[in-house]
Amino acid sequence: MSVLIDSILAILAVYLALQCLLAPRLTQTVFIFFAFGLALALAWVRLGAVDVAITEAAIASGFLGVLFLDALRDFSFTAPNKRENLEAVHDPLSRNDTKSLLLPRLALWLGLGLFLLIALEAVWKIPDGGGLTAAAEALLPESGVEHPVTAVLLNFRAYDTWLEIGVILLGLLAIFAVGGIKLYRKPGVAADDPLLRQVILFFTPVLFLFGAFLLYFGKTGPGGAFQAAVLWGAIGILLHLGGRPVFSVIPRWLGQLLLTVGLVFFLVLGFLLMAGGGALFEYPPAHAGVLILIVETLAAISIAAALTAIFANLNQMKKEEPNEIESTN
Amino acid sequence: METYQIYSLTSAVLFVIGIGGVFASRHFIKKIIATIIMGGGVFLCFVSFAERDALSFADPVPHALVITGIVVAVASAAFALALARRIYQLTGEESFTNDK
Amino acid sequence: MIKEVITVILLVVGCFFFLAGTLGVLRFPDLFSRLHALTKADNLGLGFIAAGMALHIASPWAALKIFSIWLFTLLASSTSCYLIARFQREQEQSKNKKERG
Amino acid sequence: MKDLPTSLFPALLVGLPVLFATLSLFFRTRGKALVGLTGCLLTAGLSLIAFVEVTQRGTVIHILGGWEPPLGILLRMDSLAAVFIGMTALVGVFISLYAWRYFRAQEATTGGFPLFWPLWLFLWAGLNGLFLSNDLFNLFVTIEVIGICAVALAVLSGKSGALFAGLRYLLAAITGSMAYLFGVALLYGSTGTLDLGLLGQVLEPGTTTTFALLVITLGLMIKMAGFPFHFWLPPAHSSALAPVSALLSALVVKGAFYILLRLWMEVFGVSLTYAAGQLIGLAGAVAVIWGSWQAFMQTSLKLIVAHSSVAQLGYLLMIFPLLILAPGVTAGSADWLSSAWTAGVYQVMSHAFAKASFFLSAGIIIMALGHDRIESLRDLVGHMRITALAIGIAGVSLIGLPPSGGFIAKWMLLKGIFLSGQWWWAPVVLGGSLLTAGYVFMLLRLAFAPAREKEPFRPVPKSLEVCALLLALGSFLIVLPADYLIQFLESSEIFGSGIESIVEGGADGND
Repeated sequence: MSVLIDSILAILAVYLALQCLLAPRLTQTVFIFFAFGLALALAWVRLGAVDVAITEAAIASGFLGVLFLDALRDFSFTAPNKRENLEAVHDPLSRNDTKSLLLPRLALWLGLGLFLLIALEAVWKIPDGGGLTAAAEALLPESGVEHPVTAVLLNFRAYDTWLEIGVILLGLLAIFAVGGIKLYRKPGVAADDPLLRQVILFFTPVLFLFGAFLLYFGKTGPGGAFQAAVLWGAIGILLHLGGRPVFSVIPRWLGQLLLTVGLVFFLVLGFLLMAGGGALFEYPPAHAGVLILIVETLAAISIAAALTAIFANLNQMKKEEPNEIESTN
Repeated sequence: METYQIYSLTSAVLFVIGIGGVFASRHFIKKIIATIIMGGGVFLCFVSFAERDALSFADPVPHALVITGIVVAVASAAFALALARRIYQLTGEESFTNDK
Repeated sequence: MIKEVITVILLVVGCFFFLAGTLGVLRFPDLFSRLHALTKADNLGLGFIAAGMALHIASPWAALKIFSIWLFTLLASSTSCYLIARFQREQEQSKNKKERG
Repeated sequence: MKDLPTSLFPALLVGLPVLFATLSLFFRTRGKALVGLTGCLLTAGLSLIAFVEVTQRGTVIHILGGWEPPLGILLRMDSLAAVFIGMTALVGVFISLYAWRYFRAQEATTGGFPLFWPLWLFLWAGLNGLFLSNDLFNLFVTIEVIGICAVALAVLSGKSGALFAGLRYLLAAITGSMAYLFGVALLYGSTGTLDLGLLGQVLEPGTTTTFALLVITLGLMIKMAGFPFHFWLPPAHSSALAPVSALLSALVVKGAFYILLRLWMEVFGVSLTYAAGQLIGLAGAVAVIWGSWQAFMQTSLKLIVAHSSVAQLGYLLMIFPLLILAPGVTAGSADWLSSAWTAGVYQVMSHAFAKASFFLSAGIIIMALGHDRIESLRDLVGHMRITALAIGIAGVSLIGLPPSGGFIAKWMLLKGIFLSGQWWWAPVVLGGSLLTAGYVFMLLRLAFAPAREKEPFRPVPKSLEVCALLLALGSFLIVLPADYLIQFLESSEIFGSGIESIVEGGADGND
């Protein structure tokens, strides 16, 4: 029975991935992408990875899907007749004539088929490495938290997590570098629709509470900084869509503080611990729980701010209005 | 067949679909989505091994790696999307075909 | 025993509504009736499934959580349905204006 | 590895640039540049102190969080990492100084590109993290940091050409890192560890290992623009701003090469075959000839320099066939290993200095002329003596004439080739040098030619020219401590090692 469910789920994921890339219209691609993300999230749950499922559903499918959806307004949604020419596929990331490409295309598909066969054999014949479950279980009491995934993320491999928070900030900086963005624009008109306004007003505290819940219970069960951050980021996105862009309301320095506080506090705490004679991110076991909670809270704030800012910036890149003001940053 | 094997085989298929998509699709957004599908395959691979190595709980290390990996992949995809939208804003191009 | 039977019945009814909603999305002719099918039938289906699960788990906290899931989905889907419908109306109106003027 | 002396420097080398990068975000244009430059200078100073520390104490480690591998992550600074970090510091500090003056000079028209500073500091942190990392997954995170920074820097000018090139670069980079990560997943699944040292001990040959080797190599080849995957490099490098082009070609592509070298030599020894080495060497050889020829055919200076990068990276790949020994040869009897390693390290260093200098000079010329078509280089010597000198010196190092760093690299490579008996690589090395000489002398001939008409050479700050010249001189000065440097490098375990092939030879097919 369980094999059946898993097989159906696996086939569904593959089917959706193929459909996503083969769909003739971009709108379909994006909506199938949402479905693909949900199928993957179900697969994570089946594999016992609830944390990953929440992250996948929230960030990879949810947040990224929203970005793609927002992009649709620009690309083909406004011009539905602009179809993707399916016949002239194959573009090896380089400029190319679309004509007379039968041979390279054939070679590409043959190569991919061969590659797939080797890949399947490689994952089929994989020797059992044993993993690190036992090691993690043995050291879990010293980590200050009870949930093993949180222990790995925030303590055993805190360095990776710190870099990852940096990568999100970096993603935002990179989007600034693209140009044509005016982040600190004047507050727009508030949503003209009473229903929308009420719903945003209702959801803001609910999302905040639920984020805080996930953050706090990350200590003992699935949840944590990243999942909470997406919910808090959703508040920012909702407010932005409702005509209250957060970053134009708060002063500039506060915005920058919100964006960087997680990364900087994480690092400075690490440096302080180092000055105290330990290694970077070496939390004393007695205080590890509290320190990790503080780090997680600030990290969640920073990530939420970064996600909001990423959405707000991408949201302004419309074809209709070419950039009038260069990035003020 | 064990549960994890179903998913690890799927992961290889998704990975290859993703590669094919990056090379063969033309629209920027499809290329970006193809990289996400590739990533999905890779992460599925990690998590399927975590399920195999479960004792009293599933191996937490791959879970943590995958969470990190998803966030990193999303950050780069958002950046790629920004590039694509900016190109469209400046030139009206949606793919590499007419790029000089 | 009776509890299990009721659970199963609730789940089956929920699935039926989901199926009906999905069929509606696929088969109905225009956006408004599709939205109707999607939000009404699916929310009803979700409600039945939530009720079935709450009965199955039979703990007041879990029941509360499941109920709030249903409530939030209800709110979110009705709002988004409203927004999509409004967008469509505005599009049609502006189209009509263009055709007239 | 756990009993090696610990040191705080590895952690500081990653943390300090990030601290300054975030600090600089709080300032506006001028302040950002100032804070950024301060951060660069401090990081460079710290790198050099850390380098000295390694020369004194040998390999040092830093166990992050106090959790030992395999559960935790370990930073390791051996002499190879120290040399790469020192090189990054030296090249980086000159490029930073140049960038500061360059952006100041253009501030009125362009806004001074203040975002350059946080991005460059993040890039620096990523590079340091990469050189120090001893963990497969952490390497993935660092290459992603580097990749995002590199693309963001490359599109900083905001022109549509740069954006196209940047998007192509980014897609290639993401594809490469995902392929790499797939290999990591398979390795973790089959061994249960991510630590390079432990992996090298427990990894067993088999289909999975070979496939992991294949995807990791492919992924890193995309990242370092190895031959069939070089398509993204010339447009991205040539359309970026001058200091950025210098950073990208001098430092960024070396990161992927460094990982490739480490993984091949430390981890994948069990499943590498002689044929695999030959194959990757072939990719390098094709890159040398193809890149040099393409460079020869270009008509704008930055495109010449960018295509020349493809060729120079090809030389790096050509050391692999020398390091993977033919069946029956033991590492003890192979006396060319040290030469091959020296060739690799010197090629990395001399290319970093020379190519950075070349791109900075190109930036100066664009600043003076408004474009970089090479026919306008006529009478460059008359107008900008220092820049012409810098181009000449850097060109000589690229060709590999004595007494430049490039000469040591190519000489050692040839020595290794002949000692190992793999003579078929020799014509490639010589041919590549000849073609390089072709385009360098073409540039120099134009630089000395009398001007046809009065080209409007606008005045350029002298300090910019001096920066470019100092970098070019650097590619010669690295020859002086050669003996000492090689002796120092030999203190690391990896330097001078070779891989003894498995006799029966399994499935292979790299690249």
